[in-house]
Amino acid sequence: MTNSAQTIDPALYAAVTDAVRAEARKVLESGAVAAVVGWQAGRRAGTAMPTIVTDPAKAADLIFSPACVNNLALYLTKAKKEVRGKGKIAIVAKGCDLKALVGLMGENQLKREELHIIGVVCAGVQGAAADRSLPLSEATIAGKCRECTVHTPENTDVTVGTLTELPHFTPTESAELARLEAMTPAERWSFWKEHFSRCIRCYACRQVCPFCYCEQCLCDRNRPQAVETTPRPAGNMAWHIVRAMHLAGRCAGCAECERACPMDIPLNLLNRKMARELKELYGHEAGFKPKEKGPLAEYREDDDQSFIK
Amino acid sequence: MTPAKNLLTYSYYPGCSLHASAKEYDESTRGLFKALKIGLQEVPDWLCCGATPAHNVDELLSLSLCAKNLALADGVEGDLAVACAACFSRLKVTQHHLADNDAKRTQVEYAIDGKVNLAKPVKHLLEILAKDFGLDNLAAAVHKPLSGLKVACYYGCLLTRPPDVPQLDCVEAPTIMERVIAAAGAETVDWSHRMECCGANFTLSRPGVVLKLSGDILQSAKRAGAHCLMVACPLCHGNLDIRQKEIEEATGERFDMPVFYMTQLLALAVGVSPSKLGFDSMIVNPLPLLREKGLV
Amino acid sequence: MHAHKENHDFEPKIIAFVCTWCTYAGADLAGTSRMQYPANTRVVKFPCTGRIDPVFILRAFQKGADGVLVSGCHPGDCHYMAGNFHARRRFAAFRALLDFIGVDLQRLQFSWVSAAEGGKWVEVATELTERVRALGPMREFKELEAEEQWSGVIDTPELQEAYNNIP
Amino acid sequence: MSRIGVFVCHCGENISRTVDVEKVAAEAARIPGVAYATDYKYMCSDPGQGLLKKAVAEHKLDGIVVAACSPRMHEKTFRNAAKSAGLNPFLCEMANIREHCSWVHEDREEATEKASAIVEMMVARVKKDRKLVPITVPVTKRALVIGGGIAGIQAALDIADAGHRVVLVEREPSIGGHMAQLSETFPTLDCSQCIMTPKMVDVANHPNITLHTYSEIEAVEGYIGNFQITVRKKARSVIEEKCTGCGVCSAKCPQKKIPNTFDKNLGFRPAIYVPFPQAVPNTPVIDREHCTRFINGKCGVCQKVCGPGAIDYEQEDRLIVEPVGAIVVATGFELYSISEKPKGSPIKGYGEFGHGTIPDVIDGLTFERLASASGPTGGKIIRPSDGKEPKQVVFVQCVGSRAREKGISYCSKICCMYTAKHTMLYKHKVHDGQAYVFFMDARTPGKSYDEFWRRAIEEEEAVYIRGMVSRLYQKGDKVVVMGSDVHVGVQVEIEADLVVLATAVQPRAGADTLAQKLGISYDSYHFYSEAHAKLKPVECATAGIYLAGACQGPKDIPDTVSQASAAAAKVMTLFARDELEREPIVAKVNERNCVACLYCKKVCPYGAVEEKEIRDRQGNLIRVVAYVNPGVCGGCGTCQASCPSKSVELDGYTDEQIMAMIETL
Repeated sequence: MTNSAQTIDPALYAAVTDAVRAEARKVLESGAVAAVVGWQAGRRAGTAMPTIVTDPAKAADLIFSPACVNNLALYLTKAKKEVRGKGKIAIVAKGCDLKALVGLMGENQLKREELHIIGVVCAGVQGAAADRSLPLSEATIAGKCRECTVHTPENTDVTVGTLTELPHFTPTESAELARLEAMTPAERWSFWKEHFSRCIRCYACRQVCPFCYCEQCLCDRNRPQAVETTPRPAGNMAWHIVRAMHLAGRCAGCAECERACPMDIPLNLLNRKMARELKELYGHEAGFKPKEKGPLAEYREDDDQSFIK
Repeated sequence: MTPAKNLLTYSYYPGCSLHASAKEYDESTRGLFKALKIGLQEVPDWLCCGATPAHNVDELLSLSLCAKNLALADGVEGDLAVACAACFSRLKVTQHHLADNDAKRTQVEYAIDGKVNLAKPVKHLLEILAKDFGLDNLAAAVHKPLSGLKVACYYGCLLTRPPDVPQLDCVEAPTIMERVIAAAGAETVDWSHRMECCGANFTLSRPGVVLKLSGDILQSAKRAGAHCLMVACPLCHGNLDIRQKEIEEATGERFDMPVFYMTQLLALAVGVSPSKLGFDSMIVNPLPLLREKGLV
Repeated sequence: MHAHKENHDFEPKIIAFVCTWCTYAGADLAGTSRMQYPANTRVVKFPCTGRIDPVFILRAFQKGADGVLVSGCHPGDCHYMAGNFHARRRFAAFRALLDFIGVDLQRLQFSWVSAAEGGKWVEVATELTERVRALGPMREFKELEAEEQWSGVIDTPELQEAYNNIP
Repeated sequence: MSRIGVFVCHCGENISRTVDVEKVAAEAARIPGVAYATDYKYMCSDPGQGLLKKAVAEHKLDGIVVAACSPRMHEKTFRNAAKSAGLNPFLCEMANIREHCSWVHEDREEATEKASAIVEMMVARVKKDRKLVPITVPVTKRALVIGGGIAGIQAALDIADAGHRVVLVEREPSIGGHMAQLSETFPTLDCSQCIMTPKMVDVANHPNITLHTYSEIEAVEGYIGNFQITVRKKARSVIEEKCTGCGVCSAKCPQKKIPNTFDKNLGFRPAIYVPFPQAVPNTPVIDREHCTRFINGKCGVCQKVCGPGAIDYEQEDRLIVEPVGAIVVATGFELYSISEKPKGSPIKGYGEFGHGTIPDVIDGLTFERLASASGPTGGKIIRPSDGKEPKQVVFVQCVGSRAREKGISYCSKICCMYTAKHTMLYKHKVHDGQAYVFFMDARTPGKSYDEFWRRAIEEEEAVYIRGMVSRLYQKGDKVVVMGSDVHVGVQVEIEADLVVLATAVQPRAGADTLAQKLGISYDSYHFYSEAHAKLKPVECATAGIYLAGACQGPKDIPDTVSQASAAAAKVMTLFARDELEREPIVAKVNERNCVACLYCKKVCPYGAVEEKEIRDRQGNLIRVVAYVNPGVCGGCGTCQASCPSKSVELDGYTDEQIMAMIETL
């Protein structure tokens, strides 16, 4: 398998697909797991969708391709979480998905021993507007994948695939972050105001986030109402600030919120910014090992307090 | 993974002594680093570090001298390697002192008309050998193990002190010299005066003090059964080597204790020709001992 | 001290979220010591800075505060041992977020004021009031409150007239 | 609609001088939900309170705002008044218009406006106030004392004498602790064992004390008044109930060369032993690590010679559960060993002092054993290396203590006095000997302490040299001490026969582990933290747990005993009531919404949050939620601010109350 200078060889994904199918069949046949959460081909060519396979014969339906954008961790805590009642569950996870799984373990939502994690080596997935017939390239790869540091998952039960040398992609998200940081506060305010004003409060970002697993969201409460619920600019601003704050130190960086947003609000910029701040302040990074406490649930006596008078 | 070759490279601040009375320290350092394939590039136009006198007379001057040297070293690639214990101490003290004293720093930067580089890592040769190069790699490079040679490692005052400044090793009970020379196959002795003062520059003003203090050191080394001393400081070397005859006369006790720079012994072990290690400039002739141990 | 009252064009609303053990007591001490400071500050008492949710700060700005002060016990003095340590991290993060959104951080002050620091309370409250007074009203959130979107946009004269005619 | 009463106080003229109180009352009356508003000269006076009570009845008030001074001043007063008027006291709030308003502003208009704003804020709050009922917790009148040194013994005896049951747990085979090792005690030089052993016997004979020696705390559950302690009773291999303490087993044990740790390894003991002759209980224990029977199965002498048949090689550790209502922690100290750097400790070693490598360099406790009449030498001072009587002894103070660069910055407090004592004991036994002491400062505050120290110098001729020691080394059969005399300004070298190091007092190894089990906090050295340095010196921040002795910080015997009695008094205060009542400002979990992310548990400084399983009637687990134990909760509210879904709420400071206040801006 080689990648030409500009594109990522689809063979890489084909090899992973074969290995995922074999592993899924094995663990289903042996009864080691009750179900495998993975992706299967979508109805339209070049697409993929999440699936839950319980029959070893159906293991061949599983695929891994640049269209496998969804973070499947979501399916264990929210949508389809009833599947966990059946027994041990296998789940196919890219590096970014695995960080979400690990985060959920740290938050007492998942137990490592109840999962069989099939890590997949991932060179990247498609961006939202990509032409699905083309291999991954500068033009088609998702923003988050351009600066990915977790191509190869660790601490899995099995990891399939081999990473080859990848083309260099322009780090668009970092560049955008730097651009924003260079602005004056007033400029940043109008940037976000413009974006948030478009928000229609469909809460797709919340639905798709593996960490938004609360039974009742603070923002839906009316006694007291902390955040206005109508899609007016004031409430939108509050919603997005609260959302970013609640994910600070927890977000795994899968960028599903941004992908799911119908109004194209660059939500992952907020997540990325908070992740970087917490790394700089407290050395915290979402990783492959569950942490007992996140950066905002622990402290050191000598934490920075230069901002406090 | 095979050990990386040619990766280590350092800027080098020899200091005045190494260009004069301690020429053999300089020669053996260069020889050793060449043999180990560690890059060493001398900082151009370096100045005196101020040594022990400057800071007693004019603090600003002593800090500025070192600051200037750090600024000069900035132009040369690699961490700054220093051989002389006093230069090492002064450079480290300067960085330590200016790091949390903005007012002083402003003064110094005015004096040297430039920025001070507080971030440039200043490393003693021992640190480079033990930590960067690695003791295993050092041991692997040894052609002629110093077997049978009992060495008393002498640290003197400045290598590890004051606490928190040089951060070379444990302040009062260091082992880095022992570890380095043991990697070259020598045997080290456990002795009491490893960290005592040799009398330093009283050697000119009050030689009596030096005779007493250096005498104690030599006695202690001898008591522990050492064949020789190993040092990392030109001034200590001077007191222990040049004054040894006088000490013998004063105490009536014969020592015959060659005083090596650590690089001389290490270079010998890794196969540098003895003729290039300046053994002839030592007052206490080391050759009988080295011959006896089959090392030359 | 009977300084004459200065008239300012703008008097900011300052809300102070303070812990009951240190800063509230410090503010009490400023009172018993008859120290003087601008009358703009409204104090909301909490058991501990650890109880202060960033949402409160956000809500305060939305409800018209021009400046927010958050103050509690010095590190190590927390009545609950660690509440202020947790708060310190939470606010460091929240501050960074607000900054990134474009909120002027000069309007948000954090401080440690102990029960013995009546003078410091006065200093902190005065400084923030004067700074915010110079900055002028916190327009950003207030303007947002007034803005409508979607069906609420009154963008034709007819709509405007209808809107004006609402009794 | 609520019916709030607002009462604006003039406070004589303290408020009314700058605040137009009538206007404030008038404006308050216009706030929706305010049924009654008035002003009065002294609200806190009897007539003022009467006015309030009368208004509650007349206007059927369901909430009260008293606009007056700081709640820190009179909240209790007015809540009591509200209570006697039949209102839940937590429906009464104070608007602080004195300390926060009239006293700090001079402009009448501004101050009046601010006072009205404060009243409005508090009215908004009161509308969201909920009735709260003080929490009562039953109290188990049984105490646990951890540690059987002088602190634990004193605390146990005091509590037991007051008529309460006490469980005393000691890690070693005998109680007695360090005090049992000492020779004579300062400043009176009375024999330590003479004053200690009667107390040990009292413990053994006290009907209210249950003693578990050779035992450790395995687990701690529960909270003030209601702890469940699991004690691990380590296998002694001797059945306590059968053993008569005749000592034949020890006498006949063929393995006799085991270093005696009680004697600081100066002498030897057999594999089945009592640590010292006056041990309580006088029941031996088999040291399984050294016993031939346990090493290769080839002995069994003790079992054969034991008349009562008390030896049980198969005995296993036992776990005993003890319900108690209060805990006294008295785990004491140990001396810092300078020869080796404790693992994972930030404290740096003292390789240059040669302790552990030079046999004639010993620590203070070893000297105590040498000087003790019941010690391995029978009280004769000799050198460990060759048994000769030392003629020059150098004592070095502050070894490890007050040495920031070595990792300990505190003063160990007892060393100045015990070193002075050592020089005296030495002089009393070796009349022609000379003692030297290197010291930084002599710290001798305490009754008759300075007199004692002066006696060491003036009468017993100890030579005190002010200065530090840099290095010790062996030279022939002497130990050379290199130091400085800063008074004279010279370097000093003394060739000593014996060197005694007063090494730092440290908490017991494992103090941190025990603290984690107990849920109490400790400092960077692992000394346990008291709740308040001045006003709560024996309480832990964790309710129901008290500290005694050196586990909290270095202490001498008198201070230790005082603190132990103080801790005992605290326990008795707690036990004086059948139920404990506390302010209901505690967090509660909304179990319907809680998703058990347990952020609350992670941040709780009190360890008050537990996981709770919700099960259906068949006992099937439905889900797990967080549960806040109201007995343990301190009421800081950090959990609520950390809870993503706000499923935990602090009573008295709910989001609704706070938000309502913010809304009035």
